[in-house]
Amino acid sequence: MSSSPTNASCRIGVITFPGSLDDVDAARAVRRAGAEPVVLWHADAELHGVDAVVVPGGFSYGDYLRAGAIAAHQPVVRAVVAAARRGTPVLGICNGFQILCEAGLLPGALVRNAGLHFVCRDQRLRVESATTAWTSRYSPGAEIVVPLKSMEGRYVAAASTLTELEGEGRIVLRYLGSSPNGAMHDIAGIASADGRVVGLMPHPEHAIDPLTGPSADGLDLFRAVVEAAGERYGPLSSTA
Amino acid sequence: MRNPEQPQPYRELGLADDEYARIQQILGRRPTDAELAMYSVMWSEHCSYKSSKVHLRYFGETTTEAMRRRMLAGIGDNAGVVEVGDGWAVTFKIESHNHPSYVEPYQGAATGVGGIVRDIMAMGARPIAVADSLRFGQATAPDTARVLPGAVAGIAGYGNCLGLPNIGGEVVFDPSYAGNPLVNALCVGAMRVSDLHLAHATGTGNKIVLFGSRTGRDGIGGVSVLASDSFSVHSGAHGGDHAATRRKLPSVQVGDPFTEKVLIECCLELFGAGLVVGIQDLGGAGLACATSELASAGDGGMRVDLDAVPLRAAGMTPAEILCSESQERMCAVVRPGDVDRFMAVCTRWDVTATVIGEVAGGERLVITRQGETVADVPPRTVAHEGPVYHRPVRRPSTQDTLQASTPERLQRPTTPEALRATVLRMVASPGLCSRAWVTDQYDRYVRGGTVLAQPHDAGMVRIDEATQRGIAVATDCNARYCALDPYLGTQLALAEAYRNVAVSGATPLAVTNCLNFGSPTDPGVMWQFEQAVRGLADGCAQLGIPVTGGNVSFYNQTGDVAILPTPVVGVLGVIDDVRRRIRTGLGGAGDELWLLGETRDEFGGSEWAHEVHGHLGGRPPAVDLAREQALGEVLAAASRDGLVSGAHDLSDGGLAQALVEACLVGGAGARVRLPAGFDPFVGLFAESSGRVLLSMPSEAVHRVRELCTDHGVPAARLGEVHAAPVLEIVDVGVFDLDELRAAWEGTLPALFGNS
Amino acid sequence: MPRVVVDVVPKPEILDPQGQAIVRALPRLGVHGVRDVRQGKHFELEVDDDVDAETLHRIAGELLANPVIEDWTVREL
Amino acid sequence: MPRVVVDVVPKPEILDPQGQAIVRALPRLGVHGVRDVRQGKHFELEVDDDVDAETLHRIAGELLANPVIEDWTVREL
Ligand SMILES: Nc1ncnc2c1ncn2[C@@H]1O[C@H](COP(=O)(O)OP(=O)(O)O)[C@@H](O)[C@H]1O
Ligand SMILES: [Mg+2]
Repeated sequence: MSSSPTNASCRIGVITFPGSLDDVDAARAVRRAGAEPVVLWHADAELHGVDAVVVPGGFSYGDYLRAGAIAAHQPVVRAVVAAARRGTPVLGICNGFQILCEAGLLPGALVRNAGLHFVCRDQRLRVESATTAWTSRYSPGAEIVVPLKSMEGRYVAAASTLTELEGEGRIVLRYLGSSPNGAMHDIAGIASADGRVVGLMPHPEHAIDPLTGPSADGLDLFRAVVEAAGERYGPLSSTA
Repeated sequence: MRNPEQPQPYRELGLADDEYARIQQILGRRPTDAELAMYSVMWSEHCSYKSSKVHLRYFGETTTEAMRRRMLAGIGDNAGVVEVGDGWAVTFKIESHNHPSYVEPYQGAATGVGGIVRDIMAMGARPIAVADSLRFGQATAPDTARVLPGAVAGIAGYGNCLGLPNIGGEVVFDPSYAGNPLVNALCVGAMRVSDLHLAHATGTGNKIVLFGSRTGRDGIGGVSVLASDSFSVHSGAHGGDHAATRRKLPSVQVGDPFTEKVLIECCLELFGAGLVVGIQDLGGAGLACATSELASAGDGGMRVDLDAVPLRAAGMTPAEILCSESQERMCAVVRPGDVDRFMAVCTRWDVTATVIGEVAGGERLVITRQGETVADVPPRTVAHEGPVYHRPVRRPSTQDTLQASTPERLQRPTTPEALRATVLRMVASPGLCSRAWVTDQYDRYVRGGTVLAQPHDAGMVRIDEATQRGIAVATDCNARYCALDPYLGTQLALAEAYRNVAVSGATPLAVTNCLNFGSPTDPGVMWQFEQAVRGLADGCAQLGIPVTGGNVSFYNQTGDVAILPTPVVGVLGVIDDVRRRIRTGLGGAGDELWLLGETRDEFGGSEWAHEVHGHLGGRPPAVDLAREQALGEVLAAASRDGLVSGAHDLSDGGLAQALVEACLVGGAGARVRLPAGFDPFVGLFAESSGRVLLSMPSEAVHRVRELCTDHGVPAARLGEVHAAPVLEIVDVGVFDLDELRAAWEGTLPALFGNS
Repeated sequence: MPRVVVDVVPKPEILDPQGQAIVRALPRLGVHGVRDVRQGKHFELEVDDDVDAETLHRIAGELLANPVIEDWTVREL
Repeated sequence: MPRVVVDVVPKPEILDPQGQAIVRALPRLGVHGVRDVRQGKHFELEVDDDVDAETLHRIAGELLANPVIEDWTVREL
C-alpha cells in the first residue's frame, strides 16, 4: 500500500446522496492522500467543519429528470455553495460535476454523450491549469490517464461562457485523442473564477493505484488539498 | 368467481387438467381466483421446475461431502454460498431473462439484472459485481440490430446505476437465437460468514414486512405465461411476430435501478443492525412466491393482509396483487420488538415499508382482503409440492447424421497467403471480434476493487482491502459443441470457464449454471437437457467443485425449432492476494511465449467451420478434466511465485485468436514459430481444449517447465515478445498490430453504430 | 414547412420512476400541491408538405414511441 | 383537478444527437421528407386548484428545465 504523508488534522468531506456510487472510492482516495474522510449526508445542511468537500460520482436520485438536477436541491448542497463562496475547496467528480453545474457553482451543463451510449474507458487527459486548489501538484500541460465513465458527459455552455473560461484559464482538463462524448472545446474539467471549485467528468478516485485502475495519476488531485491544508496546520507528519 | 358453476380459466393460466384437479384435491374444494392464480404461477415451469426437477436431483447425488466442505448454501436456496477464507463467504448465481428481453430488450435485460441482484441480497450479502452472458440471432439480422443494442443498454443502464462493476460475460451470435435471444445475468455478492441470511419465516408472532416499490399491474401472470406450455404453442404459432407475443404478455416490467440501489443500502443497514430474521426477494410470481416460500421454509403458518400492501394501481384484484411482478421489492421477517427500528432505517433511506402480516401457528398460509379470506392454503403445496413430470427423453435420430457430417471434408487454407487471410477474417468475425462495443458501455471501475475485467479471461474483484483477498468469475458455453454432444459440450463449457478462472491465477471453487433449452415437450430437447446435466455434474465431481445453484430456461424455440442447447456455466474462484493476478495480455519485450497443452486436428463445432463454411457437424474437441486441473495447479503456482507475465486461455478460434488477443490486449508484438508435428492450419485454428498461452521472463522458464513436468502438462516454446508492434507467425505471415486491431475492433461498431 | 409535435408518455399502468422522483423532489423546493407527474418525451419535427398523417403516425409508433410501454399523440402545428 | 403540461426542448444552439439519430434512422423505415427532429421532454402534472401560474413557472424553470440549455412552455389543459 503506497505510504503517503498523512495530515491527521486535514478532514475532507465526501457527500453521500441516495444513488451516490463512487463515494466509497472518493473516501478511499482521500485516505490514500493522507487525510481523514468525513461522511456528509445529503439531508443535513452541515459540513462538520471539513477543510474541503468532494461531491462524488454516481447516479444521485437515479439521474432521473436530468443528471444532478434533483441532488442540486438537497440541503447539503446549499451548505456546499455557502462554503465555496468562503473559499472552501470543492471537487465535483462526474455526477458531482453535474450537480455543481445544476447548483450554479460552475457554469455550463453536461448533457447526453454525442454517441448516445454510456462510455467507460481509460481516458488520456491534458492538465490545462495547474493553478487551481486541486491541480497544483501537476505541471501545466501534463498528460494523465484517468477512467471516464458517464452517459451525460458532454460539456456544453454558451459561447460567451466558453470565451470567458478559455480567457481566464479556467479550463482545467481537456480530453486527448478522439472525443469520448463530443464535449465543447474537448472540456473534461473546469474551475470557478477563484480556482477553488473544480468539476471534472473523469474519475481521479479510480486512478490511485495501478492494481485497480489504469494509473495512479489521479491521486495528486487529492494530495494537493491535503498539502495546502498542511501548510495551514503546520508540517505534515509522515506515517504509513 | 362468484358463480360456482362457472368453469375456471385454469388452462389460460397455464395449468393442465390434472394439475387443476390436484389443486381441488389439495384444498378439498374449488380454488378461489387468488388461489388459482397462486398455484398457476408457482406451478409454472419457471417456478416449479416441474420438467427439470427429476434431472437436477443428479447434482445433489453427485456432490460428495468433500465437495460440500466450503458450501454454506446450495441448490434450493436463493443462491449458493461458499466460504472463501478469512471469514468471508461469497454468493453467486446466474439467471435468465430471455423472453422479456425479446419483447422489450431494454427493460427485459435491465430487470434481469435487478432480479439476480435481489437474489444475492436475499442471502444477506452485499452485491459486488455482475456479469452478463448474451446470445443473439445472426449479427447481420435486422432484429439483432433491435435486440442487441437494447439489451446491452438495459444491462448498462441498470447495472451502472446500481454501482456494480460489470466484470465479464459473453456475446454470441447464432441464427437459432433469432426470436429467442438469451440474456443471462450473473451477480456475485460477499459477506462475513456470520452474516449469512436464509429465507425462512420462523417464530410465531414475527411480522412480515414488505419494503421497496409499490405494487402495480406489472408482468401479471408473466411468469406462468413466459414458461407455461400454453405459451410455447403461441410462440410456435407465429414465431417472430412481436405483436402476437406482446398480446400474450399482459405487460412488461419497467425497472427502477435507483430504488433498487437504495434498497441495497437499506437492506445492508438492516442486516448490520440485526433487524432481520428472514428475508426473501420478490421476483417471478411476486408475493405469491415470497409468502409461500417464506412460510414453507419456516414453521408453515402465516397470515397476510392484502389491504396493507401499498398499491400503485387502482382496483387491483387479490390475484393481481399476489402475482404482480413489480420490481424492486423485498419481504422480511422481523421480530415485533424490532419493527420500529426496522421502519426507522427504511425512513432514513426513503424506502416504503409496511407490515403486511405475521408468522402464525398452524400450517396454513391465510390471505385476506377487506376482511374476507381470499386464500387459505398449505404453503408447501404451493411452493415445493408442485407437479413433477417425467417427460419422455429420446436421443434424436438426427444426432447420428449430425455427428457423421465431419469437418474433415471442408476445404482448408494451405498457402501462407490463404492462412494469413483466414487469420484476418476470423479475427474480424462476429464470433471472435472485440466485444468492446458492448463492454465499453459497462462501468467496470465502480467500488474500486476491480482487478480484472474485460477483455481479460476472467473478471476479478478484491473483497478485502486489508488482506487483498479476491474472487474471480467466468461464464462460458460453446453451444455448437453442445449440439454435437450435449454431455461433452457441457463439460467443455465447464472446462473453459474453469480454465478462464485458472489463468487469472485464482483457484476455482464452485459452479453455477443457466440451462437454456427448447421445449421440454420435445423428447430430443429433454435428451439434450439430461445429457447436459449429467455432463456438468460428472465433470464437477471430477474437478471436485460443487454446483451451488443455477437456473433453467425452457421453451426457447420458434415453432418446433429449438435454440442450440445452451448450458451456460459460471465458475467462481478465489485468490488470496489479488496483487498476484495474471493478466491476459503479453508481458514485456524479451519475454518468452509458451503454449501449454496438446493440439489435435479438432474442428467439429469450431469457429472456423462455422464462419468460413457455415458447417456444424462431427464431434466436439476431446475433454480432459484431469488435464484442466493440472493446468490450474501450474497456473496457481506460477501466480503464487510471480513467474508469468501474461496468460490467455485458448478457446474459440484456437491459437491464432489467442495470439492476436494477447498482442492487442498487452499492446506488444511477438514472433512465433508454430509447434512442429502438424500443418500450420491445425496449429492456428484447431480448438483443442486444455491449452493456455503463457508469456514469461526467460529467468522463469526453467521453473515453469519444472512445474509443467511435475503436473504432466506438455509445454512447447512458441517464440518471444518483442517491442515492434508486429505479430510475426513464421511461414504464415507478418501482421501489423494496427491492421489486426482495425480488423478485431471494427466489426461491432460497423454493425451496431459508432458510440 | 409544416411543424409537427409528437408527445410520448408511459402507459398509465407502466411504472414511471422519473415522474415519481420529481413528485418527491418538489416539496424540497417549497412547492406543494403537485399530486402526480408523468415524464415522457416531446418531439418537434419539420416535415415536407407531402408527408401525410398516416406516415406521421408510423413514425411515432415505430420509432419515436415504444408501443409496448408508451402511448403517443401527434399534433400538427 | 387541473392538469398541466410542461414541454422542454434543447435550445437551438445545443446539438441534439438524439434528434439527429432519428432523422438518420427514418429513411431505413422507408420514410422520407422529415427535415429535422428535436427531442425534448414532456411532463404531465396533476396539481391542486390553488397552484398558481407563477408556481408552475417556478417548477418548470427551476426543476423541470435547465435554463442554461433548455427552453420550456407551460400549458394548462
Ligand atoms: N456481454 C458481456 N458482458 C461483459 N463482458 C463481456 C461480455 N461479452 C464478452 N465479455 C468479455 O470480453 C472478453 C472476451 O470474451 P470471450 O471471447 O467470450 O472470452 P473467452 O473466450 O475467454 O470466454 C472477456 O473478458 C469477457 O468477459
Ligand atoms: Mg478465455
